[in-house]
Amino acid sequence: MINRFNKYRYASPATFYHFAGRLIPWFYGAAALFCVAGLYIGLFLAPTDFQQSEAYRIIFIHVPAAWMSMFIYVVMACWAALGLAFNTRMSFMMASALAPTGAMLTFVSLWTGALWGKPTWGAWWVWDARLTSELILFFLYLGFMALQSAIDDPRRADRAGALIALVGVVNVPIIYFSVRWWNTLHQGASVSMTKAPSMASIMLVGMLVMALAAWMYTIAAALSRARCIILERERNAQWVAQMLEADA
Amino acid sequence: MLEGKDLACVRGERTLFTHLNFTLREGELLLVQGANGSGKTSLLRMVCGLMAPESGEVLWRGEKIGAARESYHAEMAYFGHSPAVKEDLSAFENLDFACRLAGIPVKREEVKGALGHLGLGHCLNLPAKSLSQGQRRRVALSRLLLAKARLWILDEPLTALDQAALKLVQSLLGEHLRQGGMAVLTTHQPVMIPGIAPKILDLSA
Amino acid sequence: MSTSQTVIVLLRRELLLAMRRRGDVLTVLFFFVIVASLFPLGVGPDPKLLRLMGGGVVWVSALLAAMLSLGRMFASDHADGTLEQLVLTPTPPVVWITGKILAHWLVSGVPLILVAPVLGVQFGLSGEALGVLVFSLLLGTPVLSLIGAIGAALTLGLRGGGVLVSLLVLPLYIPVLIFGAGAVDGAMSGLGAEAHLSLLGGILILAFMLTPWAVSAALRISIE
Amino acid sequence: MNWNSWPEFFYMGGYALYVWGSFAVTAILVAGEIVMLRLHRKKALELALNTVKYGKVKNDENEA
Repeated sequence: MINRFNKYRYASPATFYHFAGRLIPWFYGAAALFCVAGLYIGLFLAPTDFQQSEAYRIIFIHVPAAWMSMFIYVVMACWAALGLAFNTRMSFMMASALAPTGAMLTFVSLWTGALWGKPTWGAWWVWDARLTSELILFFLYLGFMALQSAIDDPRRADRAGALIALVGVVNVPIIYFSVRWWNTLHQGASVSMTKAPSMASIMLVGMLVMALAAWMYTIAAALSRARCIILERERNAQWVAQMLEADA
Repeated sequence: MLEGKDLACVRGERTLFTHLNFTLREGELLLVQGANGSGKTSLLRMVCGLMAPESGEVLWRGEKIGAARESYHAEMAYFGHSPAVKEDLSAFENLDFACRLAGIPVKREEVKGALGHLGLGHCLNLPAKSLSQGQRRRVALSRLLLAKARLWILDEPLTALDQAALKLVQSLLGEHLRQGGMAVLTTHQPVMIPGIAPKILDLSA
Repeated sequence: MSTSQTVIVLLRRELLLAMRRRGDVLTVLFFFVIVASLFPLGVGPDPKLLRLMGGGVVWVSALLAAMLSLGRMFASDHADGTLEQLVLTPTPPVVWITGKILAHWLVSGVPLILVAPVLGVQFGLSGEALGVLVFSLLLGTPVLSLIGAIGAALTLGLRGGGVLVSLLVLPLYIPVLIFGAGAVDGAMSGLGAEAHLSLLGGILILAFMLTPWAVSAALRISIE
Repeated sequence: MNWNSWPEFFYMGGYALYVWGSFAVTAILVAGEIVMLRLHRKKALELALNTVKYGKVKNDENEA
């Protein structure tokens, strides 16, 4: 009686597991391809910037990482909302799978932001509105992952994480607005990254290609982490046993 | 009338029970039995709405308890593992606040009477932390008396009670059922109530 | 039973419990005063510098003090089983949750507001700035309790819950801190604090409308 | 093409530390995450194999 029930309920993770397994290599490949193209544009084709000479090339990593860190948090919140609304365990697993990659990209954007700030404004850390919001976004990611790891019961961990992701995504615009308000008030916007170097079209293309590379990479990483989570959660299920015997 | 349809429960990664059905009408007692870890407590928490079932529904008067939440909770009283007594408040204050919060207008004498009925008349104003575990369970049981709920959901109400209290609880239960009340009960001790044939639901099957 | 009666009954119970455990209220207050007094010891007694930092320091200390007492909001009820009985009352959960948050604010937010002027004077804040400080705390501390309730509900019964609550809730407190401390700074620098206070009021209304629903969902998740 | 020789390319107009610093750290983090994913997958497979082979011993003790 129990087995018949499991087959019905675990159908979707099983099909997702195999479906994702086939897709992951393609996404990794696409990510590598876009990355090489992006770097070629960024490092070889893009002209030297008259203000910052070569240091500005860091934006080919910094800006795509910043875009992706925000984009991933929103996607995570969407999966969370889907999971809470339709009670589908797969959506929760996707949200949990995205978080570490999002946190890593946020850290990359903070690190490259600091390295770009040093030659350009003479300080490793600039309390610029966007960098500060990026730092807060990093805390939101850490909060999500810390909450999920603190709860043993997977069902409660999924839902609690989903709720804090939703509360977080509602707060991100408020935080961003208040930080910009705080930044413009205190420093009069003299030192701020809003005045990015004049965007020659080739630079924009470079950044877009790198953003695509980051996107492909995120999908590949999230899918493979999701597969690991599925394996851990569904290890009692029938299809896992069959799959392992088939491989053995 | 209480009904459970095709209920399933998953705890962590283990499936405790599936395709569970039961019905309970006025004057009936449902005894939930099963080994430790077979999901007795989870089933009771599911029936009273504290826990959402993995699949299936619980119906009260034909309506899903999620939809009819307020009317269902107004007619139901839950008695869990912990006696739900605030240690800093006295026995009287605990009962008084509990009933008011549950929307049951209750007068001082009624609270005194209920506590006296359960043999706690002397420790009305003692802070609950000075009461023994057995006395605290009696305070929780007297809350059942005051609640005048049609459906009692009791999770092992007989543990930590002495002989006198055991007989008292069984008589209260019998009276409740004779007046057309309903009860879902998990217990390890045998429950003998004259004139009532309990329905048995065994989760270890 | 009308909703307002339930809230009043719950408030009476919470305040009675707080009176029975007066120590908890005082520890939050002492923490607030100690943290605020640490900064001059760390930064030095230069009055001009302290006056500049005053608003920010008092606000950060108030924020940390409010967060310290978040654990108490649901944890003791969860431990002795009364939280389950509250969830099973006929009144909608949003009602008694608002009551609980209001009670937490009365116990841990209001004392901070009363003590804040004393600390403000200690930092050399002028009369008008003190008034703005108190008013900004009046608008801000309820938001701290409201948003904090979500963290408290999510981390119910978790080991190491205290630290986890701070990690979850502090990022969400940042707008309140910015507008609160900014109001005092605005008042002192003559720019005027109306903009900050109105934004703070806006956040208070937004939080008051939305957070009880989030807390209700969080409790349903944690109690299962 | 901006550079006429590889050494000039790596010199990066004097900002080598910053540019290559950020590129290198990004590469390390990405590679690190991929390695972590591999380890995570190996651990998950072992766990699943263990559960399938030795049955659900671990789960039966905990109380419902």
